[in-house]
Amino acid sequence: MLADYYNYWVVIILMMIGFYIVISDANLIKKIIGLTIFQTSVFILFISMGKVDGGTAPILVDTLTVYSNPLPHVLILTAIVVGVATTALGLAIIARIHRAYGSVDENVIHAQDEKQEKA
Amino acid sequence: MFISATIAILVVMLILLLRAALGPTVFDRILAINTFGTATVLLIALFGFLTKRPDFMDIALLYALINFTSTIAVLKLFRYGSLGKAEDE
Amino acid sequence: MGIETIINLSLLTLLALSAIVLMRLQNLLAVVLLSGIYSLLSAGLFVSLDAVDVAFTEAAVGAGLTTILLLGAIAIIGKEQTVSRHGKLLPLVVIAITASALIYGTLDMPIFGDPTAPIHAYVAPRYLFQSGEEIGIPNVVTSVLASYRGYDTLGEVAVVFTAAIGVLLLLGKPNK
Amino acid sequence: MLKHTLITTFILFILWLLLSGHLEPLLLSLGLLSCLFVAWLSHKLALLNSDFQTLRFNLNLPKFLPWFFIELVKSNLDVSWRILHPTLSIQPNISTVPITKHSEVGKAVYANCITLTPGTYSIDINSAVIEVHSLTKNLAHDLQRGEMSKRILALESTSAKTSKL
Amino acid sequence: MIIIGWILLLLGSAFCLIGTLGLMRFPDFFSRVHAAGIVDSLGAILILLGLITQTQDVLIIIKLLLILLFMMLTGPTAVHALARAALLDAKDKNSNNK
Amino acid sequence: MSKKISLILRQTCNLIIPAVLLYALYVQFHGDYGPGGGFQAGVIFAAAVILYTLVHGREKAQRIFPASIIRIFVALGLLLYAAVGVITMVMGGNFLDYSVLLHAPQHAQHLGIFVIELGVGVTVAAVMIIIFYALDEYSD
Repeated sequence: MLADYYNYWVVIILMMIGFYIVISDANLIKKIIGLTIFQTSVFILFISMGKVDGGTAPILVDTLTVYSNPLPHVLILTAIVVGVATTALGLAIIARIHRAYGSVDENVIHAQDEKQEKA
Repeated sequence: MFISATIAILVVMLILLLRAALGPTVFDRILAINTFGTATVLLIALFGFLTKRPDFMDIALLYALINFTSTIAVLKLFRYGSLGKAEDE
Repeated sequence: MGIETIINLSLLTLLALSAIVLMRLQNLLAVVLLSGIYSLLSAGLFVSLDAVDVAFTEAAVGAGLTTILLLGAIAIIGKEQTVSRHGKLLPLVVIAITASALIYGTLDMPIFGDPTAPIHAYVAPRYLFQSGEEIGIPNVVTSVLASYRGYDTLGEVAVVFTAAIGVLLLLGKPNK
Repeated sequence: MLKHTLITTFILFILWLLLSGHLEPLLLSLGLLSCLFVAWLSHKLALLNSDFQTLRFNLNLPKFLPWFFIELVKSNLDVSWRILHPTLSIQPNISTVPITKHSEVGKAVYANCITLTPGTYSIDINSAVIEVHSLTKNLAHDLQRGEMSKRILALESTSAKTSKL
Repeated sequence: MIIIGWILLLLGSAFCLIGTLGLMRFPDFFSRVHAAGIVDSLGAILILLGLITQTQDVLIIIKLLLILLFMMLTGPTAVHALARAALLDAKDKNSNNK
Repeated sequence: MSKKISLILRQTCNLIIPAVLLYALYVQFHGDYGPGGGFQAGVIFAAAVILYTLVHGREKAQRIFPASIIRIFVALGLLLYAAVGVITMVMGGNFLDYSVLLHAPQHAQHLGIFVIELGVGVTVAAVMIIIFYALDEYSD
């Protein structure tokens, strides 16, 4: 029972930790790291679903017949590289925010916005 | 025998994680992460033998080659405040 | 319980532990460093789940790039940052509800490693057993990536390309 | 310069063969192209510069490796014993070790060998000395006796030192 | 051959464990580096040598040897850079306090 | 105590970087037989360039990998990929259906996969390098 569902449960724990960081931390860079954790949890979910008991890596060898499912691997492989590229885009946006507000703390940014609206 | 070595490496990883979490200085964390890289190389190499398909040494080799890039980057950031600054002669 | 199961379970536990540590740390530089350990662990996990190509990518990306890009961002905003929090209660309630819904959902999932799960029933056997003849290369992941699903991969490369354009638009200097 | 690039290409090609293990003409020619490309890049980046040619693997290497391995085991056992000992008998200190005759690469190899043996590691380096952090005073004295320095000097080819002048 | 591999692997794991134990026990950063050094040097060397005895495939032996070679190159360098940065940092802090 | 980068670090990196560059190309061309391919190779190549930048400074790195040329490579890889698709259409097949490229379908598949993996590798490497440069220049 434990081993049957453990992967999915850890995926959920990781996903929730990522989610918690995103909604509860005010620092934008930490939010990006939270998103990375969330992203990795999804990767693990996909890869876990592709695993077959007794299977090995899907690189064909004459002596073996049971392989894990290659399809999730293809999806996640490209997703990791795309993930880095989008993380970089997020970091670029944070850099611009830092130039505009002098801070990457959400509370400070909101306070400045409100001040400007009043003025 | 691979099993005992693998379990030893997993215990090593746990302790290193503890060291990285405790700190106390940034350098302790970097040291823990650097050693964690070594442990990962060993774990992946061992796992190749456990599954009787030891042709995945490429991943371990990759870590052995570029694991220290991020260590150098942290130290550079710490010392110079920037990643691409040239050294002062 | 085989040794593969034990490795799988302990790596997952270590991953969860490192994520919890990450969540609790307040020093930004320490958070970035810990995310390096997180990436090393997930690469190890991918190897143990037979996804060697994915592990390879994660190894290259995690060891070489993600940390360095985050450090580049910290160089911009200054390294002496600590993290402040919003209120704690509301986020906790939100994730508790989401987590319980998701855990309820997992009980309907096929059990881990089940060879009769629906995911293995449709195109996967065709890729595994005919790509050897049709494409003629042993790494099935490469033949699916580059040949059967070449159109998707073109899209992914285009996304990476677009991200670079976006970064250049946001950060690049005007032409001299 | 051309000679250096050719030697670099040759060494890189050996590395390629060791990595690849495939001997089809297509992959061999791709490998040769890759090696030429990397050798050209290294030349442009001034990476494998003439310094590295000084480190010839001469007949002293088979003598050096077993000696170094035994030193490694000894120092490992020493540090392990100190870790396991309940009182932790350590007196960390920083001392200096002279390095006059080595070439640039030789200095780097020497410093790395010092670091590889637990109990001592190189903490800073300049043209005359390596600063060494050691776990006990005895370990530093062993290094200052200069056995390792002599053996690494023997690894460097003699022509190197004249060409450096 | 198999028995030699056994001994090497077990010794290697033992050294790795002792090294990390030292990482927890030693009081300050500069001595902890020595403890971590055990994992990086003899621990890794013995485990990789132990693995080499367990296979007949030449390509895999070569790759394990390459892993060993590159680890022995990059490991000490990273440790050196780390220790140097820590020393410089400590010196900076001292001069600021004065 | 100068602010210079340590000699040991410089020498080791000088030795390691060619090995990483060669390893990237090895991964690029052996994606058919083992783990690897364009995505990984591109990232490893970029990591080598970044390592060089860390040790020798951005100015020196940009003398050999100038941002203006890297920017061209960002587009070039994607264009190479798409061009394969267009060529297959011109030769009477579907978009990215490599089997029309040569007479023997297996060889044609090999050729097609080789070229598009090259395109992927070039784009990914160039994108990662250009993003690193952009973030780094912005921190000044």
